Amino acid sequence: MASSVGDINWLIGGPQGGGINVAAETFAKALTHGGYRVYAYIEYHSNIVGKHSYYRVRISDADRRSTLSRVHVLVSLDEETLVGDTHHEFPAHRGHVHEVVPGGAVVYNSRVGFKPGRDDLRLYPVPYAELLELALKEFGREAERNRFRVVQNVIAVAASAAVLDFDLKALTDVILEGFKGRRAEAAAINIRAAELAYEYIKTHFPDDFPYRVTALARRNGRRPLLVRGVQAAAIAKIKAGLGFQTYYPISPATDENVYLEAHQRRYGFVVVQTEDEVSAINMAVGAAHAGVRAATSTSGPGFTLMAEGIGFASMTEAPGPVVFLWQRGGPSTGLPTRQEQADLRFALQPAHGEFSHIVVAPGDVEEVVHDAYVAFNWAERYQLPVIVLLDKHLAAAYVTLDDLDLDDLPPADRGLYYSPDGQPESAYLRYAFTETGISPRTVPGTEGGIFWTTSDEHDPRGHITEGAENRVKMVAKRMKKLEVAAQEIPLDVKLKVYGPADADYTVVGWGSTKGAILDAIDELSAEGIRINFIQVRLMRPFPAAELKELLSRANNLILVEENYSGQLGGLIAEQTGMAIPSKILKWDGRPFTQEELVEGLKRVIAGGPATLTVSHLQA
Amino acid sequence: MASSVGDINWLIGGPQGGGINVAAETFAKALTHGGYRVYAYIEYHSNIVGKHSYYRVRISDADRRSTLSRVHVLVSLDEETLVGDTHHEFPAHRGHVHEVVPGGAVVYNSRVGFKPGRDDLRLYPVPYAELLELALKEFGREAERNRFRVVQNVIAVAASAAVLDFDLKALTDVILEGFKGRRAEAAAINIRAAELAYEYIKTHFPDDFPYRVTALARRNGRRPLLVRGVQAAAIAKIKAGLGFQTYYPISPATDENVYLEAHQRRYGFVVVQTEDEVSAINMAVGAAHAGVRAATSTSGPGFTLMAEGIGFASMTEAPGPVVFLWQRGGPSTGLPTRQEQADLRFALQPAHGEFSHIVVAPGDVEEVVHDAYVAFNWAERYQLPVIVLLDKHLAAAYVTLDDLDLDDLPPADRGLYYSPDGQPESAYLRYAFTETGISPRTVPGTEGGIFWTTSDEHDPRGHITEGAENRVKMVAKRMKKLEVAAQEIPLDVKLKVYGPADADYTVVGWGSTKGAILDAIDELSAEGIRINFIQVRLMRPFPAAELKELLSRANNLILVEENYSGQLGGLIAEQTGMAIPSKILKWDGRPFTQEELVEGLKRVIAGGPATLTVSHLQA
Amino acid sequence: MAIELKVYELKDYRADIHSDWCPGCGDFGILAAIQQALQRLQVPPHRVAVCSGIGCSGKTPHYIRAYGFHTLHGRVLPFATGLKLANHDLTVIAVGGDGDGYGIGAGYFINAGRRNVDLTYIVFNNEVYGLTKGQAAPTLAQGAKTKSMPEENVQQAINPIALAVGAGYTFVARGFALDVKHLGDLIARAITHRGSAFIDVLQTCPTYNDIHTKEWFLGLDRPGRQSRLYRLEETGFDPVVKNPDDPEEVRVKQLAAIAKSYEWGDRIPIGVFYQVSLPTLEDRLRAKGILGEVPLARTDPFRRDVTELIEALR
Amino acid sequence: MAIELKVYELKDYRADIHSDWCPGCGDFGILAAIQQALQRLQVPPHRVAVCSGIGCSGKTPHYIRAYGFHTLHGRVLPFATGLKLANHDLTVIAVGGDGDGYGIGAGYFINAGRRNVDLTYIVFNNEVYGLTKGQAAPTLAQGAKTKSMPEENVQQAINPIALAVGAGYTFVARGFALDVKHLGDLIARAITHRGSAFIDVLQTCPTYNDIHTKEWFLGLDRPGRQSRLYRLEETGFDPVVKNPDDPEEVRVKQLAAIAKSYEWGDRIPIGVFYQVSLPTLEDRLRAKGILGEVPLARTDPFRRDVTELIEALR
Ligand SMILES: Cc1ncc(C[n+]2csc(CCOP(=O)(O)OP(=O)(O)O)c2C)c(N)n1
Ligand SMILES: Cc1ncc(C[n+]2csc(CCOP(=O)(O)OP(=O)(O)O)c2C)c(N)n1
Ligand code: SF4
Ligand code: SF4
Ligand SMILES: [Mg+2]
Ligand SMILES: [Mg+2]
Repeated sequence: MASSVGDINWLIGGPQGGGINVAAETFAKALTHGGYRVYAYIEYHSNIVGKHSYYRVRISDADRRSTLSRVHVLVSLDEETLVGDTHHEFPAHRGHVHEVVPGGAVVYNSRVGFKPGRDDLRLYPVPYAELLELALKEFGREAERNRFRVVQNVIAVAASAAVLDFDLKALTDVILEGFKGRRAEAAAINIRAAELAYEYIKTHFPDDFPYRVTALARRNGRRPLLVRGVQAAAIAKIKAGLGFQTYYPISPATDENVYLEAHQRRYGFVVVQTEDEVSAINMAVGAAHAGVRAATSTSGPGFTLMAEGIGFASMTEAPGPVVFLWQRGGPSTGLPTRQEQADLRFALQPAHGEFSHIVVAPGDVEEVVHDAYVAFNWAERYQLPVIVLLDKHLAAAYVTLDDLDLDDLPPADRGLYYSPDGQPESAYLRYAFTETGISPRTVPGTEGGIFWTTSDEHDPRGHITEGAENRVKMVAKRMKKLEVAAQEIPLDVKLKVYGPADADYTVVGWGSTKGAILDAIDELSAEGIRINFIQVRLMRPFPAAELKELLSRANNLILVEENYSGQLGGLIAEQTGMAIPSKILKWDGRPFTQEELVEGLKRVIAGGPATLTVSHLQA
Repeated sequence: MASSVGDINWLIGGPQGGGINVAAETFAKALTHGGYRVYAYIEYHSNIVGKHSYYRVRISDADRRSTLSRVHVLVSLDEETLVGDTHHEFPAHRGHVHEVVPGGAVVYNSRVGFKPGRDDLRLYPVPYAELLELALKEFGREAERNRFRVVQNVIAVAASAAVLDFDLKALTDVILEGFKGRRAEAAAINIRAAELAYEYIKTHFPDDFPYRVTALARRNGRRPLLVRGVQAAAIAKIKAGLGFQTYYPISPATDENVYLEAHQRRYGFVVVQTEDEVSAINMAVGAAHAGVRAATSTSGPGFTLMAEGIGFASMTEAPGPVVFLWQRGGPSTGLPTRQEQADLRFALQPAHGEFSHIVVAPGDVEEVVHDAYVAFNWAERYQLPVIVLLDKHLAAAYVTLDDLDLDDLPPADRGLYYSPDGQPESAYLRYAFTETGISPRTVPGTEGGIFWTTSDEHDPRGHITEGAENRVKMVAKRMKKLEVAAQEIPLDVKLKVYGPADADYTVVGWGSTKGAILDAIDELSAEGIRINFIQVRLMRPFPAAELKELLSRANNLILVEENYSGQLGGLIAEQTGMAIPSKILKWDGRPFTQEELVEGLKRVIAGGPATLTVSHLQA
Repeated sequence: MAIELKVYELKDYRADIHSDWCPGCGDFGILAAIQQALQRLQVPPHRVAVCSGIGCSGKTPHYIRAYGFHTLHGRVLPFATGLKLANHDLTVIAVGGDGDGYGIGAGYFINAGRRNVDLTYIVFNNEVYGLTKGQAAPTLAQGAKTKSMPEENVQQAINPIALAVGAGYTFVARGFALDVKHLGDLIARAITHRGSAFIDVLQTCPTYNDIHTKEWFLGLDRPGRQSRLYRLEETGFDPVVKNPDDPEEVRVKQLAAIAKSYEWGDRIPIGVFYQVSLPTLEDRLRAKGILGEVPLARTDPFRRDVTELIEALR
Repeated sequence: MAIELKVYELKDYRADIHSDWCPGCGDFGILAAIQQALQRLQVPPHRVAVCSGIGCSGKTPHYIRAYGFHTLHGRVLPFATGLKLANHDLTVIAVGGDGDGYGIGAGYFINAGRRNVDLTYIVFNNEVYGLTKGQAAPTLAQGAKTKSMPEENVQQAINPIALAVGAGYTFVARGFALDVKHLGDLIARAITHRGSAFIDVLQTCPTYNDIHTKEWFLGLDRPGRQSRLYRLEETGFDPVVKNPDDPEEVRVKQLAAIAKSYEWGDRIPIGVFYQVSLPTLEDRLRAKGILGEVPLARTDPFRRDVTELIEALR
């Protein structure tokens, strides 16, 4: 087993729709199989073909949960990856060369006349097309060079693997796995191209690149998982007994839905693509009332259209649905494929009036599994809609895990049912007043269990009434359920604390920034700074008392969020009356890298400005 | 001129759709013409015909801005008004007899076998049908007794006027005015019926009822206005230069729209009834971008559907629209015709992501006029949507005013325009970065002023870009406009303070509770309690610093709101870090009466519970 | 032990609550027709779910003894679709106003036609927005002005029958609220029809619609007092597609239905305009092995083994 | 002083920005056709507003030198309606995808037909949701499966032409994205038409739609390589209502249009299906004295005297 690789950041860039995902994910998988822990994340445009996309793969022998700014190996599939789009009136970026560490590698097509503009790089010009031609020739398929153009990606990846001295076989094994069924014939060509590229590097360049990923042995003999949030969420939902899922296509939620669609036959649930999100939520509410576990998935623009249906579900005390809100850059259509944590405030009050619902925000893949699963228990136990608040970062980032542990999840809890046996039908009150606010339900089709329900204010039987006394009690009944939930939900699902209890600095954050925060406090702790992290998970009912207690004991509070206004900070102030004096905010559509956050925290610790804006540019 | 009448509360109850509005408003107008100050308010069901409705008219010689619980004269058009609907499984009310003060009057149809169940009332059984028959006979139209059934309402009103010793002529004059055009023939019958009823009381009952409204002289010789919020809003909008109004029918916003529809021809603006609220908002955004002053009006359920369009308007920096949100009881369809102040939180963040918009909440008819008017200036000056947050109480309550003063309103401010003269078209950047965040606009059709706009993140020219640097600046630019607005909007539009600066108790509230709060602190002050009122008007940008200053100087803070959770309290805590310890909340769908609030405040002052629930029932 | 054969009577479909519709409202007729149809078909009340939008029409479920869902304005079809797919053993009836269905709900009206879920959708077409006090609904003719409107209607009316055929409904009919027996028959046929059945019901609103009144429909204003309504089935009109796989027959029958839908004024057809038997969405999902015979709501999905999903990620 | 008579060239309608559509996308053809139509009609670019929904198609306004409004998914018609009513001097073109228009926007598609506002609505019908990576759009046939779909489509397709006629559009046509000249003619006719003009454009999406490809439309897969498309105008089909006041002629022409809309497969008609001249909403508002000749956006409404309104409250 090799010694620690530390952290190596590999970045591949190229035009959207040109196979960059496959290239990066193939490499990430090979690394995982090789025993490394990877954290891989893609940036791409809301475009089908042509715009600049890049994929970072962070390679480590320890678990990392964030991306790095500094690049050790840059692999470019096109010129824009190197120099950016600075010829535009309003350029969007200036390429990635400036991100490469001194002594770092740049692998690129030797046909590109590349002038790095700095002399501390190791350049690896590789004749992509010529190597492809060689490979094709061996199979007598030169004529199909256009069809096989995408194999140049494999060449670039294999070349970079050679630079890093990564085991070629580990790479080609994964390539082979990727070509199943009728595509198998292409595997040999790809593998041959990889070999040629690998050889090319080994032959033409000295084998002394300082960063190396000479394969590690596998931990406990088993291949680890490479998993991202959309998969984790979907698997947890299936495990939770999902019966009915609706969706209208929208990034970044679509992948979860595509995954579920592919498995509906196997597990016997139904996925419906609706005509819009209004339909998606209302169908799901109908299904929930009918007695199945129902869900829908969307992002901000679609969620805004679900507002009405969420209020309706809550008013009628439907046992669901569970709404998966994968945040992306807003407002409005915004940045469809980019990261932001700016829907918290809206998720807390997504429609007019006052009603009960639960909002939970997992911070990593393990919590995604847990929260996606228990959300269905909550929905049925408390008879209300539950929002699981996720984001593009969680959706897209691949992380290495040894396993997904579903055994510790609580059993299914379907809440209270009314049993009609022997009682006259008139005895059943769907909205009976109870101590907990929860009224036993029946499932339509049950004899003796007929009920009525309406989005208007209603009496215990579910008929419309505008009486003042009933009104006062019904509102309180519905809201009471939240208090009960607050009592019953375990503390560590509400809040988590990482790091020393008596730290000098306390970071407060939520959701997917968790990874960068943990990595950053690791780094700072190693430098001797005593810093910890309070992660807020349950947003509604809000753990105000528990958090206040923690915050009052903390020394210097620092809020970290990926939005403009510090929404969690506002929520904490509202709920606890405590303002967090320092804020590190980022709203450029990209998640914090570890360095950006470390740098930000250091500036705050050094007495920097109260509100610090971090952007991709400044790192 | 007669001496002070103090406060007299007249209440008429009867089935919906039976002409109760006309009856009460006729009487209210007659009283106003007679020199009284009235405050009149209706409670009714979301139903067309038959359910119980009642209308209170508070009669005073001083300006009052709230209703009273205690009734001096109860006029009943049906039995339910007397005894309630207690025969139902879940009764909605128990009638109004219990609200009548000792010695108060009950006017009712002598055909109803009414047992008051208390012996301190003055009963005025009146033979409604017989009197109608007499009147019809005089005109030879007995055969049409069904058609003229509704004249019984006039009989009941006239009888109660007689009880109160109100001038019959003042009443019949208003009746006469009510019958214009082809309905004039009915006037005589109505007037005759009124006379007969008046005579009937004067003949059959002693003329010693302790509460009397013997007509006052008119102040400064001119008839005062009797006006309600929907009219005030509509007139202010017309005055402000409204060009385009869209709506989808919904209570309680419909009346504003009906008013505007009736006047579009005269003033040359267009009102469009759309297919839903999504269409209403987007049409209005289109019109705003086209360069007209555009607006739409709705209530909670419709507003929830406008969420998406509001985010869009803000993202594209449309110079509007102004959205009139007439709150009603929620959540969901809720209580369509009842009062609640529960949409504040939602109005502050009505869609996903972060964007700038202004939210203002007038508290009385004068402020409705002001805010409805200046909202258009703000929309164009800051190029963002503006929400005017009103409610059913403001919409429906009639109040006596001497005049509506529009002369003090600021001139129209259309914000910054770009002038293309001489410059190349490429010089124009619709979303140019400026110090204030405001970019000069052009109106489509302008030569040399072509621009693009998109709900995606965009560059200064309005084309899509996902570049990080542009993103950071564009978000900040759009949000900057709110800071500028916060600086420019005058303090008294943000906050108002009523009562002594050094009071022992300070009520904090917003919107239409203002009337009850002012009336209640008047009453308490008269009892020697030193109490004042901070009215929060501007909800976004929130006057955090100004309010914090005021609150820190205050002694005992008491929050008053008509919702379940104390939404303004939450907002204040979020923005200032200050929690208001005592709350008086009401969410039964009815506005505070003066007594209810006085009672609530007294309990708080006496050291009552921190959160006090007030309901219609408890008063 | 003898099996008790329960026979449901009309009263078994009546909820124990008073309606708050205006006296003489056509909605009473539609309510009675629904109850008659259910009774005729002997669907046990607890196997029925009646869903509605918001409006006067939206109050219907409260008056029927059956599971009752009074949902949101314009959203009844998505709701009913979700309910039905979750429990396909239920008889699902969706009702709503013309504003509800063709105005705010137009997108759902069209898109539900694409699915052919086995449910019955009944639209109460009174040409006005009843519950909001008489504004023009999308079925009111351009230029018309009811007593509650300040101006004539500037927008054109849509043609519900033509749209339903164009959208793909497999059963398309029109009824009259005051011809309860005939309407009850139509509703029974619609319920029996496998697939999305649509009935536009001409409904009188004595409070706001003073143009198309009971008297007008029944022709009481005409010299011969001859009803303006006539029954398609009495004219030999054949709406039923015999061979659903024959696109030509489908096209001819659809066009005939649309052609009929343009008749208005002196002669107004009621009855079935179009019917075709096609696989329902449930059938298609079953054919794919996604949906089973047992309704989703009665399956036990809590013992799923997801190991294979996790292993696939290695 | 001589008046300068400016002649607009094609390049005057091109924005100075590169498109990001996939190579070979049919959208390029539609873009070119719009530009050609505007140039042919010599509409000054600053008098044009191009509005769009969200999707690949939604990016169109950015590529045209004209006021460009890239709005929300499914909302382009309400937006364009508001814009047009506020400034009726503008030439307003609304564009969007088939998901945009017939899925999420179906309610607005139908209800805009009721208004007959003078605008042109062009739907890019590629049978898929392009920008979200190839899911089925409401125009994809039931049972079809494009390469990006995991399963066959379980929902039926709608018929846009039939729905447009049923909804009341006064100009209804179909074009083909790759027949730029013909499409340009159609768009020019649509712009010239006073009222709501609707064009469904068969648009190839080489990235996701591998069923209805350029080759398929042009019949390159057929023995005689004969195009599947034919032009209605070349068959003597007469879509134009001569006497709009004759309900019989209107009905016949509408039915003929709908009948034609069912043709699909071996022979697919393009061209104008239906056209009638009816007062626009603007005309109706003008007739009522609500709208004047001067567009609202150019009136000066800041000197209004509201005294009479206030006095009426006394
Ligand atoms: C989103 C929303 N907008 C508006 C309303 C107000 N509203 C209640 S009923 C109704 C229309 C009723 O008309 P229709 O659907 O024709 O039913 P009818 O009363 O005529 O039976 C409207 C607009 C609402 N409840 N929800
Ligand atoms: C409310 C909302 N839901 C979903 C989306 C995501 N979305 C973007 S484009 C699109 C569909 C595009 O399909 P289509 O309208 O056919 O246009 P095309 O890309 O095919 O031109 C969707 C669903 C969105 N932007 N807004
Ligand atoms: S308003 Fe019309 S539709 Fe509504 S209940 Fe009354 S009569 Fe019926
Ligand atoms: S995905 Fe299809 S519609 Fe979109 S740009 Fe590419 S080819 Fe065109
Ligand atoms: Mg109706
Ligand atoms: Mg499409």
